[in-house]
Formats: sequence, C-alpha cells, structure tokens
Amino acid sequence: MVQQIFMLSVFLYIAAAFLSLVMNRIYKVANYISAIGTFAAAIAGLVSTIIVLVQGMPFAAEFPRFVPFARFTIEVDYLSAFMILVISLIAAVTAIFTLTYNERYIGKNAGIFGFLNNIYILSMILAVASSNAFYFLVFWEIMTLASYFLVIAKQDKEAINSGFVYFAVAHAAVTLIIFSIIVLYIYAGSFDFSDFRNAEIPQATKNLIFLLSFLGFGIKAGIVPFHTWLPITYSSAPSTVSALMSTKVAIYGLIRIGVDFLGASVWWWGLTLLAFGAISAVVGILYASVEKDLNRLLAYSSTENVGIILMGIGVGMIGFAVEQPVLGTLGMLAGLYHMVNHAVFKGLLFLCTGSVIYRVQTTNMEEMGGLAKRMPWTGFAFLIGALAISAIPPLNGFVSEWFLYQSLFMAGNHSILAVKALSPLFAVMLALTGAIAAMCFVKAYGVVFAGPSRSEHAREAREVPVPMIAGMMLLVVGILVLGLGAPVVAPYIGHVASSLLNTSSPQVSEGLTVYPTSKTQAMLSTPLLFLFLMGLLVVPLFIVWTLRGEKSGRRMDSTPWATGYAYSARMAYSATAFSQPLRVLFHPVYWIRTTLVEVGSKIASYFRQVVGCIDRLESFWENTVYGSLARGTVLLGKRIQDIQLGNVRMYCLYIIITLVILLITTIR
Amino acid sequence: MSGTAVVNFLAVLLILTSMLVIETRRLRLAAYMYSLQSLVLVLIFLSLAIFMHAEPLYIWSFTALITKVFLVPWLIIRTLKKIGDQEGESAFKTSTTVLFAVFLVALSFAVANSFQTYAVVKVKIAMGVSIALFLLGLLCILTKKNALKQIFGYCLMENGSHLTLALLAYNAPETVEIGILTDAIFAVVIMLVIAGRLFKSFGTLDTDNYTLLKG
Amino acid sequence: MGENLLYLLPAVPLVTALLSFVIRSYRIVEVVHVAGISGLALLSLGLVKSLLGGQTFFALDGMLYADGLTAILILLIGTVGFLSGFYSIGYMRHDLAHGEVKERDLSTYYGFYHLFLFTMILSAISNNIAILWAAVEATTLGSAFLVGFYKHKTSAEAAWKYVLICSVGLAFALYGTILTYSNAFSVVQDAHKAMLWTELIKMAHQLDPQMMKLAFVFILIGFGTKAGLVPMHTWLPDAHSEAPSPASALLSGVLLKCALFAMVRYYAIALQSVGSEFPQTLLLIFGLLSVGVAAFFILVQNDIKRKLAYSSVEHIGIIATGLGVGGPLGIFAAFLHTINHSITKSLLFCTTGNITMKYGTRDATKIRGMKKVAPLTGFLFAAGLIAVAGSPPFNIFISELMTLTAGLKSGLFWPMILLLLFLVIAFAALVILISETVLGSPPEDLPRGETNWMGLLPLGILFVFMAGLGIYLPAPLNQLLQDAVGVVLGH
Amino acid sequence: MVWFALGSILLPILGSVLVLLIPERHVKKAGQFFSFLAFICGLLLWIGFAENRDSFTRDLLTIGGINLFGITIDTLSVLVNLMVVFIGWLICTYSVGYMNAGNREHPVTEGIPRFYSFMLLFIGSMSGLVLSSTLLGLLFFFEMTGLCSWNLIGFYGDQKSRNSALWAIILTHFAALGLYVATAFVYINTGSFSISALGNLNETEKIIAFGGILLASWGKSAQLPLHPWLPRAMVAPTPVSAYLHAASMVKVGVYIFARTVLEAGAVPQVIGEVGAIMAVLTMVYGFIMYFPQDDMKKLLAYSTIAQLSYIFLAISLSIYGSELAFNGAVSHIFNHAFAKGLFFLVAGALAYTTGTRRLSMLRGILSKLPVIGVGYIAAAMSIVGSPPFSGFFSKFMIILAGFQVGWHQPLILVLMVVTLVESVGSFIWILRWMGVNVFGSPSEAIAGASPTPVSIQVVVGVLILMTLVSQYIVFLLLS
Repeated sequence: MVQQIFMLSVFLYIAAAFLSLVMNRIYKVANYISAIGTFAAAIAGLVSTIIVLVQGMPFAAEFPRFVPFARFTIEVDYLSAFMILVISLIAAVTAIFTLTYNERYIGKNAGIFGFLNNIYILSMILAVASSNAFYFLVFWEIMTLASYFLVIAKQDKEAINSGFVYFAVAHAAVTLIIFSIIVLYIYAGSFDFSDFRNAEIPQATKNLIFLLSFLGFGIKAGIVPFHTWLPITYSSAPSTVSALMSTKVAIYGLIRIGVDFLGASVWWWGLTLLAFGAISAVVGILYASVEKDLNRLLAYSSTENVGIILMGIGVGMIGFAVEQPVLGTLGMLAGLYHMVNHAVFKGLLFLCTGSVIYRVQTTNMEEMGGLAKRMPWTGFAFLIGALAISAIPPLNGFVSEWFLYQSLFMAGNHSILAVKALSPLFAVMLALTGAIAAMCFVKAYGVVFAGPSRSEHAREAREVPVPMIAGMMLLVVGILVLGLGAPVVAPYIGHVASSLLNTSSPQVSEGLTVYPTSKTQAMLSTPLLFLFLMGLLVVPLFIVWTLRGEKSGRRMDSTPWATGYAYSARMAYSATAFSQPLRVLFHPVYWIRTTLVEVGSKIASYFRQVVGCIDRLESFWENTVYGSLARGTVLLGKRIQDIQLGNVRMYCLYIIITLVILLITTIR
Repeated sequence: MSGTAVVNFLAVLLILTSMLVIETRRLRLAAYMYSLQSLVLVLIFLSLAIFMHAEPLYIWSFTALITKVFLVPWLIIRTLKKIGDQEGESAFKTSTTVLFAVFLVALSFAVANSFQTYAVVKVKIAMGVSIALFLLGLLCILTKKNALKQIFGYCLMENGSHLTLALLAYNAPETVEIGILTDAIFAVVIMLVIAGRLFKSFGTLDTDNYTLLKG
Repeated sequence: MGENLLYLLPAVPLVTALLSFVIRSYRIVEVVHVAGISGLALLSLGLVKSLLGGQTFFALDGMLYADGLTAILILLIGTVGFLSGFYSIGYMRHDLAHGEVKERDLSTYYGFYHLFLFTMILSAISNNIAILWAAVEATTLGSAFLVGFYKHKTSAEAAWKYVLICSVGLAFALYGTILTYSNAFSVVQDAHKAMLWTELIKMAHQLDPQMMKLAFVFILIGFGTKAGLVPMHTWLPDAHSEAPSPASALLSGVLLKCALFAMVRYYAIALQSVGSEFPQTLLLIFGLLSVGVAAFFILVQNDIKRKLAYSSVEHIGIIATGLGVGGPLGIFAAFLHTINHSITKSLLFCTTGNITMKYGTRDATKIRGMKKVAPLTGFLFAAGLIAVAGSPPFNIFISELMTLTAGLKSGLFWPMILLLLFLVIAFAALVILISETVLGSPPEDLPRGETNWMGLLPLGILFVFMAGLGIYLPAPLNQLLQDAVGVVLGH
Repeated sequence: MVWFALGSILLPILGSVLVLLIPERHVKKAGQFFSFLAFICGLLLWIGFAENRDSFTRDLLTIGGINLFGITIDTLSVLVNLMVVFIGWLICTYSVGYMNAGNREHPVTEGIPRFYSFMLLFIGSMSGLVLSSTLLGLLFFFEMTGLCSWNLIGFYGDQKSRNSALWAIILTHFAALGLYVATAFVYINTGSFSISALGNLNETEKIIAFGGILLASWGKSAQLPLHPWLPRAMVAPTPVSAYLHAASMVKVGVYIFARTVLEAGAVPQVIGEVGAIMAVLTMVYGFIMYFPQDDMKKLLAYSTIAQLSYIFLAISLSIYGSELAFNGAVSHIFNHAFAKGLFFLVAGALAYTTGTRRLSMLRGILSKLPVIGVGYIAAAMSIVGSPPFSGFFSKFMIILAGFQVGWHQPLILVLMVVTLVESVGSFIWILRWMGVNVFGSPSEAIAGASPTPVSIQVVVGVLILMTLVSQYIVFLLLS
C-alpha cells in the first residue's frame, strides 16, 4: 500500500514532467500542469513517507535490470523516508509558489522549466530512495544535470556563469563520491547497499572511503572551504530552485556512507565533521552578515546551517564510534532535526526573497526598504523565517540547536580527551553563530522590510499574488509545527537516528516537553515557552489596556530627522552600515575572503599564459617532431639524388665498384 | 715454338694493340688499330684451333675476321666522316692511364692464376690477357670522355670476352658464338647511330656534357 | 602442341616486325600491328595454358624450353604486350596529329616494338645460357630505338646511356655465363649439355661451389644492371622516362622481369650448388638497397615518369628481397609481385601517356586537378599509384604482405622493418603525388575532357586485373606460380 | 545471418560504384538508399543475433587451405557493425542537406558523386573490418578506410585540405606497418590468418604481435604520438568529420585492438601496461589541448582523442582480466559514436547555417535553433558522461573496472586517479563552452543564421534520441 502510493508519486512526477514538456508551446497551461502535478506527487510522497515513519514500515522494491552490473532496487527505510519527506514538503510548497512566480520569471519556457523541475525533484527522491549505489549515482547526476538547467533558467550571462560554477563543482564532488563508492564496490562485490553494509573493509580503506565521501558530499553541501560556489549559484538561480536546493540531499549521502555503511567506526570522523561544521557555521554566518545581496546572504547562511547540521551528525558519529548510542542518537537527532528545519525556514526565506524580487526586481538589499508596509504577508513570513533561522525560541531553529547544545554538553563529558576538550569550544562557536545569525537577519529584515524605500521599484511594490502567499504561509505553518510541535516530532526523528544503529529509539519527549534522553540534564517545552512568550506580549498590552485612561504624550511628527538634518533615504541604516562593526571585528576572516578572490584573478592570468604555451605545443608536434622528420627525409632524398648525377662514366664506375666489392667479399 | 708459346706471344700483342687503341688520339687511327687488334685475335683463334684441335674455332676465326677486322672498323670510319675524328680531352693523362693499365694487366694475370685448376686453361697467359683486354676496355670507357672512344672501349671488352670464350668454351656450339657476335655487332651499330644523333643534338661527343637527365 | 608454340611464339613478332619495317603506309602497319599483338596474346595464353601443372616443353634440340618460369614471363609479355600495343595506336596517332613524329616513324616504332617483343620472348624461352645472355643483350638493342624514338636531345642521351651501361653491365653477365659453362663442362665434359640450363640444374650440386659463387656475382651484377638493381639502375630512369609511354610500359612491365628471370635461372642453380645463404644474402642486400634508394628518389623527383621509373626500381627491389628471403613463400611472393607490378606499372605508364598528352608536360609541379580535367585518367592514375604504393584493394598489397610474411618467417625481423619503413617513404611520396596532381585545382586555361578515348580501353582492362588480383587470386594463376616456385626450388 | 553481414559490407560498396555511373541528380537519393540498405542489413543482423546469441565464424575465402577472409558474428562485431551502418546512413542522409550550395561555410557545387562514392565505400570498408575474422581482412579494410578517409578529408581540394589528407593517410599508413608485421608474424607462427590464431602464440610472440597491433591502433585512433593527423583532418566536410570521428577511422584502431584482445585469450600484461600508460598520457594531452581551441571542430577532435584513450584504457584493463572493462570499452565505442557523431553534426549544422565554427562567435543557439541547441547539450553531456546520457554508463564501467583492477596494481590505480581528474577537467571545459554557446541571447552570427535543412534536423533528432538509448542497445546484448 505504502509502496503503491510512493510509486504513484513517482509516476505523477514523470507524468507532470512530460506533460508540461509536451505543452511547452502553451506555456501557461504547462506551468499549471507542472505545478499541480508536482503538488499532487509531493502530497503522495508525503503521505507514503509519513506512513513509513509513523507506522514504522519501511518498504523495498526491485525493478528489471537496465544495467548488467547493478540491480535497480528501491528501499525506503527511515532515513530515506525522512529525506523524501523533507524534499516532498518543499516540493509541494514550491509547486504552489511557482503557479504565479514562474509566469513572470520563466515565461515562455515554463514547460521546459516544469519538466526539469519535476525531473529534479524526482531524481532527488529516487537518489535517496534507491538502495543501489549505482542508481544512487545515476539519479544524483541526473539531479545535478536537471538543477544545472534550472539554475541557468534565466539564461543571462550571470546565470550561465553561475550554472557553470555550480555544475563544475557538483561534478567534481560527484567524482569523489564515485571514487568512494567504487572502493566500497571493490570490497562488497556489488552495488547493493546491503552488501556495502556487510563488506569486510580494512580500517585504512574505511578512512579513505569516509574522507572521499566527506569531501564529495561536503563540497556538494557547501562547507567551508568549499562553499564559494554556493553564493554564486544561489544568486542567480530562481528562488524556488534555491528553496529546493536547501534540502541538502548531500547530507543524506554522508550519513548513508559514513554511518550506515561504515558504521562510523572511529571517533575522529565525527570530530572532523564537528570541526568542519563549526568552522562552516561561524565563517558562513560571518560572510552572510556583511552581504548586501539578499540571495547571497541566504547562500552564506546555508553554509552556516550546513555547518550546524554537520556538527550534529559529527556528534552523532562520535557517539556511534565510542558505542554510546544515546549520545549518537542525540547528535544525529540534532543534525536531522536541523536539516528539516533548515529546509523549511531557508525554503521560506528563499520564497520570500522570490516574492521580493518578483516585485522589486533586484536582489540588492540597498535598493529595497520599507516593504513591510507594501507587502505585509511577505514581510510577516520573512520575519518568521528570520526568527526561526536565528534560533529564537520557540521556533524550530531553536529546538534543533537546543538539541545540538545538549549533545555537545553530553560529549563534553566524554572520555576521549580531544572530544572532551573541544566540545565546549564548539558549543561556544555555535553560540557565536547564533548571535551573529540573529544580528544578520535583523539587519536583513530591517533593511529590506523596514525603513524607507530606497528605490523606485521598492516604492511601487505591492503584495504578491495569492498562490505565492499561500506557499509562504504553508512554510510558516511548517515552522510553527516543527517548533511548537517538537514534542511530537522529535521522537520520530529520533527513530530515524536510532534506526541507523539498529538500537531502540531513546526517549526524547514526554507530554509537552522534549529532553536529551535524560530529564536530569535539561528539558525544553516549546509549547509552554510559546505560551510564556505570548504572555510576555500580552501582559504589556494588558497593562496598557488597563491604564488606557491616562493619555501619554505622543509625538505626532511624521517625518524623522537626524541630528538636525531632515531625513533622506541615504541616511537610513543600510546593510553595509549595519555590518560595519562586524567587518572591523572579524577583519582577518574577510581579508582572507578578498585575497581569495584576488588569487582567482591572478590564477586566471597565469592560466592565459598556460593556454598560450599549450597552443604552441600543438605546433611543436607538427613542426618539430613530424616536420623535422619530413624535412630530414626530403633532405636525405636530395643527398641521395646526387648519386644520379648524369655522367655515364660514373654510372659505369658504380657498376665496377659494386662488382669489386662483391668479388672481394666472395673470394675472401 | 710450341703452340702455347705462339698463342701467348700473340696474346701479349693484344695488350699492346689495345693500348694503342686507347691512347691514339685520332679516331680513324684508333679504328685501324682496332682492326689490327682484331686481326691478332683472329690469329689467336686460328692457332688455338690448330693446336687444340678445336674445329668450331675455325668458324669463329672466320666470322671474326669478317666482322671485326673489316665490318666494325668500316662502320666506325663511316661514322667518323660525319662527326670528325678528333678526340676531345680525356679524364686522365696518358701516363696515368698507362699506369692504370699496367695495374690492370697485373691484376688480370693474378686472377687468371686462380683458374689453374681447370684443365681447359692450358694457356694461362692468354687467359690473363683476355681478362686484361676486357678490363682495358672498361678502363677506356671510364677514362675517355669521347663517345666513340667509349665505343672502342666496348669493342675491346667484347674482344676480351670473346677471347675468354674461345679459351674456355671453344667447343661450344656455333650458335652461341654467332648469337654473341651478332649482339656485339648490332650493339656497335646502334651505339654508332646514337653517337651520330648525339653529335647532331649536342654538337660534341664529350659524354660529360650529356647530363640533361639526372636526379 | 607446346613445341610448336615455342616456334610460333617468337616467329609471330619477328614476322610482324619485318612486315612493319617494310610497309610504308602507317594505316596498314597498324593493322599488321594489331594482328601481331593479337596473335601474340593468343599464342602466349595458349602456351601458358599448356604449361599449367608443371608441364615442360623442349624445342630446337633443347635450345628452346618452357617451364613455369617461362610461363610467367610469356604471360606478361603476351598481356602487357597486347594491351600497351593496343594503347600505342591511340598514343601514336595523337603524336602524329601533333607533329611530334612523322608517318614513317610509326612503321619504325611498330617494327621495333615487335622486335623488342621478339627479343623478350627469346630470352624467356631460351634454354641455352649463352643464348639467354644474347637474348637479354638483344632486348637492349631492340628497345634502344624505342627509348630514343623522339628526336629530343634527352632521348638520344637516354638511349646512349641505356645502351652503354646495359652493354657494359651485361658484359659481366657474359663472364658469369662463361664461368658457369666452364664449371659445368669440367663436370660433364659435354659442350652442348654444359650450356643447357635444364642440364645445369640437374648437375647443380656437382658444380664447384666457389666457382659458382663467382659466377653468381657476375650474373648478379650483369643481369642486375638490366633489371635495374641499385646501384646499377642508373640507366633506368632515363630510359623509362624518355621512351614513348607504351614503350615505357613494356620496359618497366616486362623487360626488367626478363632480366630478373634470367638471374632467377642462375639463382636456382646457385641455391643447389652453393647453398641458400650466399645468393639469398646478396639478393636481400641488393633488394633492400634498391627499395631504400628508390624510395628517396620517388620522394624528391618531380618528373612523373621518372618517379614511376624509380618506383620500378623499388619494386624490382621488393622482388629481389622476396627472392632473397627465399623459401617457397618468399619466391612465390616474388613471382606474384612480378605479375602484379607488371600490370600496375603498365597501367601507370600508359596513363602517364594520357597525362602528357593532356598537359604537355611531365613535371609534377605543373600537372594539377586531373580529377576535373580528365576524371577517368585521373581516377586510373590515382588507382594505379595507390596500387604501387602497396595499398589495398589492389594487387601489390597482397604480394608485399606475402614478402613481408616470408621475411619474418625466415627470421629477418629487422630487414623487414627496414623494408617497411622504406615502403612508407615511397607510399608517402606517391600519395603526395596523387594529392597534388589528381586532387589539386587545375590550370585555368586547360580544356576539360579526356584525350585518347581509345587508350582508355586497355587501361580499363589493366585496372580490372589490378583490382581483381587484389581481391582474389585465381586458381590457374596460383597453380602457375606454384609451378614456377617448383622450378626454382627444384621439385 | 551471414547474408546480412555480407549485405552490410557489399551493398554500400556496390552503391559506391553505382553512384559514379548514374546521373548526378540521382546521386543523393542513391547514396541514401544504399546506406539505408546497409543499415537494414546491420539492423537485421543485430536482431538476429540478439535473438539466439550464438557467436560463430564463417570462412568465406580460402585459398590453398588458408583462410583469407571470413566473417565473425559476435556481440562485439554485431554491435559495432550496427553502429557503423547506422551512423553511415544518418550521415548520408545528413549530407543530403549539408552538401549543397546553400552551405554558408563551404558551398558545395561539385563532386557530389565522388563524395557519396567514397562515403559508401567507407561504410562498406568499415563494415568489412568489423566483421572480418582474419587479420588479413583487418589489414585490408584498415588500409581501405585510410584511403577513403584520405579522399574525403581532401574533398574540397584546396592546398590545406589536401595537406591534411596527406597527414592522415601517411601517418595511419605508417601505423599500419604494425598490423602488417603482426599479421605476418601470426601467420608464420601459426600458419593461419585467423584472428583467433593469436591465441596459439606463446608469451613472447604475443608481445611482438600485440606490439604491432598497438602501433596500428594508435595510429588509426590518433593516440600519442601519432595523433597530429586528427585535428588537421578537421578541414574535411563536417559529415565526413562526423563519420571519421564517430563510427569509422578512429574506431578502427580501438576496434582492432579490442577484437584481437578478445580473440587472443590471455594477453601479456606488459601490453596492458603500455596500453594503459599511453592511453592516460594521450588522455591528458588531449585534455590539455582543449584549452587553446576556438574552432569547434578542433576542440571536438581533441575530445575524440581523449575519449578514444578511455577506450584504449578500458581494453588495456581488460587484459588484466576484467570483463567489465571490456564491456565498458564496447559500450564506449558504441556510445561515443552516437554522441560524437551528434556533436559533429551539430557543429556542421552551425557551420551550415552561420558560416562559422568559431566557438567564441556562437551564443544563444538554443533560442534561435532549438533542435541544434538541444543536440549540442545532449552531445556534450553524453561525451562528458552525465546521466541519463549514455556516455556516463560506459565511462562509469571503465572507471569502475579500472579501480577494481587498480586495487591490486598501484600503477593502474595512479592512472585511474589521473583519469578521474581528467574526466572532471574535460567535463568542466566542455561545460564551459556549452554554457557560452547554447544559452543566452543569440550572438550576431546565430541571429543571422539561415534555416536548417529538414534532413539535418531529422538526423540530429534521431541522434539525440540515440544518445539517450544507445546504452540500452548495448546492454541488451551484454546482459
């Protein structure tokens, strides 16, 4: 039954893809078909995976072989189901969003866009669903290919360039992944996941596989120092695509290989993840905070969030490695929880950005401002998203980070010195990240939505059409559900985490509270927190309401002023100005960033010289090697030609000399 | 005087005459010298025929008398009337050529010595001379630039090989001799015709000038 | 039947030659000529057919003789003689029409043509080694006027060099002949028998090896001169390039082989008398030398007929290499190559005739764009050049491959690699020639269209042979070659 | 079966003679017709073989008890033969549209019969080479393909193209010497020309024979150091280049290598080592040479060189006993043919419509010429090995097999890592040009493009489809 629903979802994606391709000429129809198809398919996917997760019934299926050396099998276990859930969720929301968004942005190619979009989502789902590494790779690559075309959908120079960067980096990453999978294959003898799990692999090889896959998936996920492609890509990709890309399927691969296949066998793997995660988180958010371009800001923030997810998984892997299932599950829970959270709030933020771009037609925050008044729904959604991403309780971002803090504290009690020593440091870094993130998104909201409008478009902006609002609102609901509903949601994610180790899932919630497996360490109840916060809001209002008789003096001057000057738009606290203190504070980090950029251009200039050299190499072969051979032959021919000098007496002499030589050798 | 001695004496005479053919600057004179040499050759044939009781050699000497003593010189002289009989320069001085000739003669005798195991060779000196004659002919072709001189050279070679044939294969069928002789005559005829044409075309008989075709 | 053919075969061209010399009207001479070559072709085919299966015939008291070797030569003389003779008609008419030659000259030409054929037939069928020598020498004399046929300075020069060098060279062969004879005579003490090749081969193992070695050296130099082995080849490019094209075809296609086969007769004796090493090594050295030197000449020479002449030197070299490799396979390859080369080179020289008619020059740097000017001629020329370059689907490819195979079989690895490298140079030279002359863009002022349509017919036939032998070796021909190999190896 | 095989060899050859004889206005149709007949034969052969899968060898021409030519029907030959005749047919169809006076890059007004004649001869020769069961047959058709390519490369007849044609024939002929030696060597050691006789040689003899074969294959497949003819051959009319690169000429080399390795049983490992090292060297060289190229066809030429190195690498790996590598090689021969054929035809279509092949002048193909644009994408993605295009599967098989072998052979492991790096590098470079050329707003050259002939569009369409499904045709036979 579950399987049928899942297959229905797959079928719907395919149908939507090809129908929209066929209808490309009538692009509006194509857009609707595609969006509705995607939505229906995503709902089917959601239903099937929720059944899997809730009822605990993974399923598997095998299809006819296309390729002689690999079985085409699909297996939706907890982890896959969780991933599919996340993907489907975002897919459904973006589907609604695209109904109107695409009409304007993709225009006449909406059919093709629909086709690629469906293929992209489907390949993501199949990649996480297949239980054969070869098909995982195939779908992974199809996913990359489809997303490449989606990234360059606008087809301007910038988009093409960013598409190039995206695809090139993704392909390089895939190569590393292929490498690691091939090594697994060599030991397992087939591409089946089940064989991978049971393969006898020496520890050194395991390390190699892990490092390769970590690099590969890490690049794809955008961790520091491989994050540079993210802002480039996101800045020109359509917002819906950026939202879909925020599902971070790469993490799935890392978990699959690192934890599922290799059993997280040594503790330093986890520590590596943890370290890279922490650095990514801090550096990512630092970069984000000084960014003027909204898309790029969100991209850097993705790096940050990937870092946080990795930290969770790192802790989880340490837990598994040292055979502390509780720590492992908890860390993994934090990571996975943050993954779904990130997908939801980052998706929301991208959709909001999409909406803003839809009206303002720029991504430069300096040209926005004051949009909250003109686009109230969008502003509200962005606010919720910003709060969530800044880990403000009781929203979802806070919950997952809270779990992460708890797991880090737990790891701090660990016997391994490095882990023990570093865990608090990572916790501090996480805190720093949270702080800067809050500041960063305050800035973002403030600059974009508050204050005066700083451009013509911004002044003329109005609210986006209903489908787009609906899409955003769905995600707002998602944030609330994941935040306030944490006591309900967390155990299921805990199931997913524990299923990776085949342990019983630990207790992480009771009633309205969640806790890191033991109530003594800490407890959190987001619903109660929410009530409390609501209370905090309500109480002042109540006070004001009770004291309403007493009129306090209100300044009614409508135009603001500053130090004696009348207000102008240029005076507003702009994005650049806002981040000035950070720039000063973290000067070295930014310095690295600028020098890196310069190095790029320097390398490019060397590259041109190299190209010139290579150009000459071609003629080297032809002129020097073969040319001299040919010339030499002709020259030799001309020398030899001299023997035919035309004198008949010489000719006779030749005969005689030959005869004499022969006679001498014969008689001798 | 035994038969061998006669033959050997005549053979030495051949060397002398061939040197005269080579070194005579006037071609008409050279033609006469060649005629003389051929006469000596005929005499050798005759003496061989007598002393060795080789009947076929009578016919040989007869045909040789007609062709070599009379026909060939006549043909050459006939051609000389058209093209003048003065030889141009040669590649070496006379003294050098003679030195070469001496060397070649010595070589020939050395070679002829190696034939001693063969019963047929009763007249070693004659054998050596026949080879020497052949080589002198070659020498003439190599050192003389004049086309007619080269024809003489060819004739000398031909005489030499004829003598060798007579010494070694005197009892071979007549057809052989006739065939070879016919070839020789025709070769000379053709060469003379071509030499005539060459003179008409190039205005000289110096073969070193005939180098239009090379490479 | 066979014996009669041995008389008839030389008689036909001899009579035709005499008639041609006598008759003045060139129209009648042409008729006589056609009759002569047709008769010759039929008779030679008849002889070859009766020789199949290792048959031998004697005639004239054993002086004339025919076996497998003869059959190959007779086949070539008949076929090439007929086809290039047929081609001559159109060629000569063209020359006549353009005032190159006079009517009287045509009679001379046809007369010498047949005389030449006669001498070659004689060399093919003579059993007496002295007559053999005389016949080979006679071929020089018969063809000398063909070489010097045109009234150019260069023609006379070429003829002079041809006659002089060949005569000098062949004089050495006479010494070789005499040495062989005296060697044999000391064995059998019978002057008649000691001159007959069939007897010599029977007593070969009794001959004095040292003497035979010496004789073989003289024979190699002598007949090698006539066959065109380097460094005695010097007359060859001159003669072949100056002769009228059909005569060049005959010179290159058949004459060289006559001399070569005369050498093969001695080679057969030497094999038994002195063992295989000595003659084979000599032939191998001369073969490789010829291929190597000729390959360079082909590359740097600009006159297309001289190029083709050097190509003949090259192929004679390959045949010599095949003989030098020895063994049934090597000799088979050599003989097959002989046939193949004759066909191909005749085709090429005749085609060159068409080209010179069209372009009025033999300079490869001036002949351009044949594919547009004269497509059929261009096609045949290109096909022929590809064939002599040793590329499939044409015949020479097969025999070259066989030569190589035989060489490797004998363990001559490096010589064969050397051979192949030389062949690459020749190949390159020839394809460059095609590329320039056939494919290039033609001169503006040259009128389009074929000349000498009549001449294309024999060329077409030659082309069919050339392509056919590249794909399939007919059983009778195979039989013929096997017979010839049997003759050489003495079983 | 044998008749189908013979049909695919002889029908085009027959056609090549006929097109020279019939009036010029019928030539294009006749050319199409005969190539189509060949394709039908090839297809029927494939179907027949796919049904019962029995490989066999039939001797056809035997003289004196020695088999000179025969036909081998097995997976390899049937597949490659299908590729040869299929692409041959497509190219002949394409040329109907391409070879006319409307061609912007190089209007063609004369020589059509010659073109079709050699094209058909080319198809027939290739088919003959592929199906031949003897080394003699291989050698024969090896040289035939050289001749055909020579004439076709020099088709335009100007100085440059003639020179390039000479490069091609002289270099490949030089390489052919290796095959000559190998053929002769096998014959004298086994008394047979049959390819399977290679298996009867001993170790040392095999090294010599395979040394020769390797040389020949390198030359024909334009591998280092015998490669310079291939980039130069780009002066040929584009359909010719397409056929040279896709289905013939360069495939001759890899095919004979594959065929001989398949038949020879155990091949000395040193051959595998040399083959693999040279393959990787060439691959890297080909990759490096991408950078300075601005001529689309030249870029493709170097891409061909690099892609053929993959096949060489795979065959060399199969010498180590990896069946997967061999299957990968077969697949790559097949897949690369369609992808590279498509790529060249796209280049040709661009040249036809815009008159330029300069990469830097092409932009926004997709918007103006959608079919061509999609063709470009499909070809590029298939060549760089991105699924679902078929190039991925074969490349993956090769790399997989390489690591499998390399796990116990440090040398191979190093080579495979280099290969992997190269694959990423070439991917990036091709992708870069694809981004520049295909997307965006049309550049001047593209905007002024003339309409594409229908035959070109149809052929490009068919090939796009083939880049997606060609792999499954292979797998149908391999599984």
